[in-house]
Amino acid sequence: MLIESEYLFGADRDAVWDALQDPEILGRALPGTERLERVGGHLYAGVMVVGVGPVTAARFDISVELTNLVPPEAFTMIVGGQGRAGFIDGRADVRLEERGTRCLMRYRADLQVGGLVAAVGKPLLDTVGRNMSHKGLEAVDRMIG
Amino acid sequence: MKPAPFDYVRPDSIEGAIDALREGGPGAKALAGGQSLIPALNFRLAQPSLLVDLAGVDALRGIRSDEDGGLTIGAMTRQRTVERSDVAGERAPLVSETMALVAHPQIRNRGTLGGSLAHADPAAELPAAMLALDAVFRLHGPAGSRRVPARDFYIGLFETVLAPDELLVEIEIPAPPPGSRFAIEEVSRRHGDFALAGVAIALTPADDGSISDAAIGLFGVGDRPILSTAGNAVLRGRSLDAAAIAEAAEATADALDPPGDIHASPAYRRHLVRVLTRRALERANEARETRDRGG
Amino acid sequence: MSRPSEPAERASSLLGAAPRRNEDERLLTGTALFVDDVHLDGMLHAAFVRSDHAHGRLRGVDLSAARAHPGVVAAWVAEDLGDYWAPGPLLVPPPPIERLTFRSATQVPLARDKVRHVGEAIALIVARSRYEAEDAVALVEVDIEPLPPVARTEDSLAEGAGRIHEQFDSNLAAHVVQSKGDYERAASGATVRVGRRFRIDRGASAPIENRGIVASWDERAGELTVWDTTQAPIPIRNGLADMLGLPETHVRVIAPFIGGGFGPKIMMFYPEEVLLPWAAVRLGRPVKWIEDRQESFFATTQEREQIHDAEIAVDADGRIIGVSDSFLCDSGAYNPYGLTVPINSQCTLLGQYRVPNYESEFRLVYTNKPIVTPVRGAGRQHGVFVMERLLDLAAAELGIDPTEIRRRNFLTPDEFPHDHEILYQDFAPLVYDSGDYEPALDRALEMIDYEAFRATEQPALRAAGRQVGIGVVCYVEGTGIGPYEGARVSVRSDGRVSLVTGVGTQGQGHFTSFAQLAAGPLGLDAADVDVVTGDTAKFSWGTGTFASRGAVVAGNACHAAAIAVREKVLAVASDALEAAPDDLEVGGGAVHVRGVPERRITLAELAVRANPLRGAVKPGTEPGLEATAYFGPERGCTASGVHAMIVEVDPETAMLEILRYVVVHDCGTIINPTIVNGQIHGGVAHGIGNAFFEQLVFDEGAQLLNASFMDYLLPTATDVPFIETAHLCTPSPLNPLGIKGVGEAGAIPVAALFAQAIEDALGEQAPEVLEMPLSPDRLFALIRGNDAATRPARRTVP
Amino acid sequence: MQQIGRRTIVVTVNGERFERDVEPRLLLSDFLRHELRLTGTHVGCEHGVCGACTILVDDEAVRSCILLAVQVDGCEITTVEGLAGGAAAPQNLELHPIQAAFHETHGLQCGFCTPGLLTTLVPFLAENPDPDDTEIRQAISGNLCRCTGYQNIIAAVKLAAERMRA
Repeated sequence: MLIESEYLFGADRDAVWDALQDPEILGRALPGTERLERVGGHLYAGVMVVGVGPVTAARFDISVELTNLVPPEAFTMIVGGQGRAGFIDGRADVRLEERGTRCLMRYRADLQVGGLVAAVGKPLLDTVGRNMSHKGLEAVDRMIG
Repeated sequence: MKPAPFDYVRPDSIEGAIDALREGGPGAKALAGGQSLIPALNFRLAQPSLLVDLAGVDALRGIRSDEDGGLTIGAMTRQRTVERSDVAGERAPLVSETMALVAHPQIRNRGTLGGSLAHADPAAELPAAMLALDAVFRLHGPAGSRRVPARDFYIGLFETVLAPDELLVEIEIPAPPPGSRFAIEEVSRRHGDFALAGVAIALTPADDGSISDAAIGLFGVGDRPILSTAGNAVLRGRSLDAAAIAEAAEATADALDPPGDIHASPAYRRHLVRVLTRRALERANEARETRDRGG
Repeated sequence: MSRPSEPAERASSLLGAAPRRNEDERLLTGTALFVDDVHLDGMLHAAFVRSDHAHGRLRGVDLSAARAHPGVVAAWVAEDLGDYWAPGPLLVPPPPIERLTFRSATQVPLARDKVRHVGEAIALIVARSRYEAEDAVALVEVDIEPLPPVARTEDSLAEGAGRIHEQFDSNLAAHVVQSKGDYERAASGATVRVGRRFRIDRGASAPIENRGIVASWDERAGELTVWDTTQAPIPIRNGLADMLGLPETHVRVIAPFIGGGFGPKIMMFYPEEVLLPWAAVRLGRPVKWIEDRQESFFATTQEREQIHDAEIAVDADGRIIGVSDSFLCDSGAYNPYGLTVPINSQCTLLGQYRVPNYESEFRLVYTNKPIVTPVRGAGRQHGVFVMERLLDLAAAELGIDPTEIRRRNFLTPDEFPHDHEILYQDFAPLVYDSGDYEPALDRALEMIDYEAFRATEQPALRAAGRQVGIGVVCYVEGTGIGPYEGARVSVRSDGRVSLVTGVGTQGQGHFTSFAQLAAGPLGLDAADVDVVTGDTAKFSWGTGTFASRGAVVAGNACHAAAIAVREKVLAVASDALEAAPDDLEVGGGAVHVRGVPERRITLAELAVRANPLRGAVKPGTEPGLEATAYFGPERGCTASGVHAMIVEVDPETAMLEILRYVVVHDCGTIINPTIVNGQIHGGVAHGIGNAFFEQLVFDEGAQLLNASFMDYLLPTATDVPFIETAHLCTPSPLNPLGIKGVGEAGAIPVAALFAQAIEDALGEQAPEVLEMPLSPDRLFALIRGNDAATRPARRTVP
Repeated sequence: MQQIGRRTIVVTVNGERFERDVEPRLLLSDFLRHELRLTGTHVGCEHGVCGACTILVDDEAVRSCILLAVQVDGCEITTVEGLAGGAAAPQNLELHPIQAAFHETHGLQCGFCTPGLLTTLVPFLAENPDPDDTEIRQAISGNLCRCTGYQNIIAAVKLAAERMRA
């Protein structure tokens, strides 16, 4: 699943960049993340729960790594998760651009959901992924604001 | 494909059910007809810790004619019961017509009206019909009752305004203004399948025969049932001629940004909305003309 | 090979009769035994941990939590199997074709160092109930390092594609070229050369009963009993005995009533089939595994994915000069079934036609998807689709009617046996035994009233704005291949007959059609014969039910055994009635002297006389009225047929309605026309699924996106039209009864038929239909001429 | 987790009363097949699509794979075993007219989906004794059959309907 989108933050670029280095805020950007902790450098680990309608049991142990860091312009986020419902594997290239005093985030994420259960719930999970990424960024925006 | 373990209670009152849900915490889940929930349990996509079976609550069942010409249906009334109900057929013909499109008799024999509405599957027929009919849902929670218009009830994919310890209790379908016409059209892969796209329409005429309101409920084309306003804007104040119908269908489709999946691309879904809106409007119109002619 | 000594008409008096089925009562009352109905004391239940990844290195499996879970009796991974761990057998080695490349990799019981498709078994859990076993599966931690998956058939051989079997230098499983004549040279003189790329996607066999195994070990007797949803119990018995080091006499495999097979329930030696018996022996308790529907989408084999680049060359009259075809066939992650599917495609392409020059090359490739083995039709669809489409294209170029170009190219009755000069899947040369094609076409055109439709109906419908089209396609079906089957027929002392054969049965009506074949020579009714199939304790030799061979091969064996019993009946009766065998007649459950009906003796009495308690059985004779016979054809026989359809396309919604469906079929001698029609109906329904409903959709990660009956769409009663059938009979000279197979016929030409009829319906603006299955979505995109719209364009969130 | 309260349920199946302790999660299909050993009800998908597990609960056709055994406490159930007369003496069964019609028209092949079709059709023909082809096709469209192409099933329904009307 490919998600390409953009989001205009209220804050300026430096503030957004700094905020995203905080695992708590970074976690908000990822749909369904219940917990995210730094385990070293730019590596984070936590739990993501994707819950929608009939799907209430998609719980993933996730790891998040930020690489290709070009402060405050760009980074790549690599997400891996494994749970009973299957696995998620994702990679997002993120660019932050200045828009006056605000910051425009452009991102292109490639997300793979896999596994037996995923094969049944995947249409749901896909839709959730699309909808929730936007919600996640709104939450981040509020936190920075 | 066997469910993970859970506990089970069958309270006999609304209050009892709400207490059970509250005490059960986030793992508690209400069980209505179970025709969507139990498949999810079998796939282990859902793993509630407690199921609160509403089947023991008599107060949630029944179909009642209201004095103002409307109809009130208890949330746990089986879909089949609604389908067979003469009073429902008379007072809410769109609901009866819609029921026949919902899955198969074996499902409707267990499935409940409220269960389907609260499940909020965006491809389901009944929620969209409720939008078209401007139904009102009565919810009951620890703090008491509230009435929420169907049009405000759906907020996202399988997402409603229902709180975790709140129940959908009754569905109130207002009496349609005299001369109202209804139609529902859908395209599904097979008989009884969820729709690739569908349109449920309630038309309210003005005294001069023009359209005073065209409520167009869409299903299968978004993350929730959609009340299309674009078609209504075109039709309001106009008579339902071929040009108006075509324009309304076009506007309804153009305003949409439907999702794609393995069964239908966004372009196909949008196209279907155009076709089905037109067909539904035509059919509603024909029904009226026949009735007019027949006196 | 035995041949009947009696005149066929006398011996086979029940051929063509349609008695009601012997098996129905049990099935209708819920008393028939299916595998999941087996209950044994102390029985345990198995569930499998399966891979979520399509391709990856298996780094570790942690079973500790699962083992500690209440109710769990055992949990094993590949290492725990010791020497028992071995890749499955190569079931069908490649035929002796020159310059053939073949690289065999078969499925393993549990993944050891790599996983190669989603759903591949990694660990086996045994618990007190399936519920508890599934609870424990959820507790298993599997550590897989993902490797780049090969999802698309056409990517498998690309430079840099992930290597699925590391012992090979690419994902090529086989490369085969078969040819006759010289296509290139011959085609250079053609009036029309037209070629396209054709694509057929994957489908599931989807019997309503999933697979299942119950294994039970009797320690004291040293005997293993296995109930298995297999189409081929005897090969499974032989293989299990070999793997477990048991004598074949001490392994009993029972295929009881089976809820549909359609190919993948063949002698696959699936991981579950190999592991359950092992577990039962190891635990000393019966163990049951019943595949659930979700598992079936990964763990049961699939078929159909092929991509053909094909060209036809015809002269000015539309006569075929030659065909060239190069295709890719997707084998999935392993290849237990050799070249059967692609060779069927290669051979069946030639169809009912005279093709002087043929150049056909295929590459069978490994991908990270579930395993491919034959599914009803087994590659024949593809050949028919390509050839019929090529003929349609050529006819269009030449401006001749599509039925006419077929007629001009039919092999004629005087050309049989016809040698196509290539090898078939049974290793024998592709030689059609018999056929008469033009009458079938005529009959189909007459039934569907082709001329009237073209001349008046279609123009009238067009004028009324309706898009209605007609299609007519022809096909052959190679059936009834060897090696052999056997049957034992005995007259019991109650006067009834027992018939035992080794093949399994999955709904084909064997309890009735085989009964007819045995009852006829003995002057009885089918209802007088009790048939046993699929129990290795009852009959020890044979292969199984597949390749439309049951009626042909086992049927002739049943008949031959009955003829031999008849000889014995006459010999004993001759003694008893003091009359020469030639003067005796058999009928009504007795034997009487011709013309003297009161000088008679019943079969029951004869059975008792043939098995005396005193006196001696004469040297050189056997006790009992019993005989065993085997039949093995020298090669397969070729059935044929024509399907015709009138379809309406709603151009607005891209939905279809089939208005007429006609099948004219020739499967030689018919044993039971009702059963034959039933086979045709079911095959057509399956074909309709493959043409418009059923598609296994994989994403770029080789993850299946529709592993449920909610999203994998089997045709329902509202999707399958009334099917009108007619039968012609060109007997096969390759077996005494002249039978040809029919099991797969209905499914084979449907895709080609849909393509032709839909194009015809859409008229001049029609897109070319070069792929199957279609769907409303896909057809909409084709009509729009907008291929890009077929898959969800990923919407961006504003 | 294992001790989650078992429930005692009482059901009447084919006229016989059963009282059993069950786990709440036990599917009705498994209860019938494996607790009561009424294996005539078949399981094909366990997500409510194929219809093979259809039974009658209080005379209405429902799918037993998406019902919990605890939900039918106090209910009357009929399975395929209860359709023919004299179930105790299998040799002398008198088939239900729908069963007889399936037999006569070759309305079944492997027979796996058949019990679900029969139980679907009993209430259908009671409610609609003279259905046309379209109504029959729609009535059984929730029952998947992979063998027959449905044609002879439809013939069976028409034959049974005709006889049951007489």
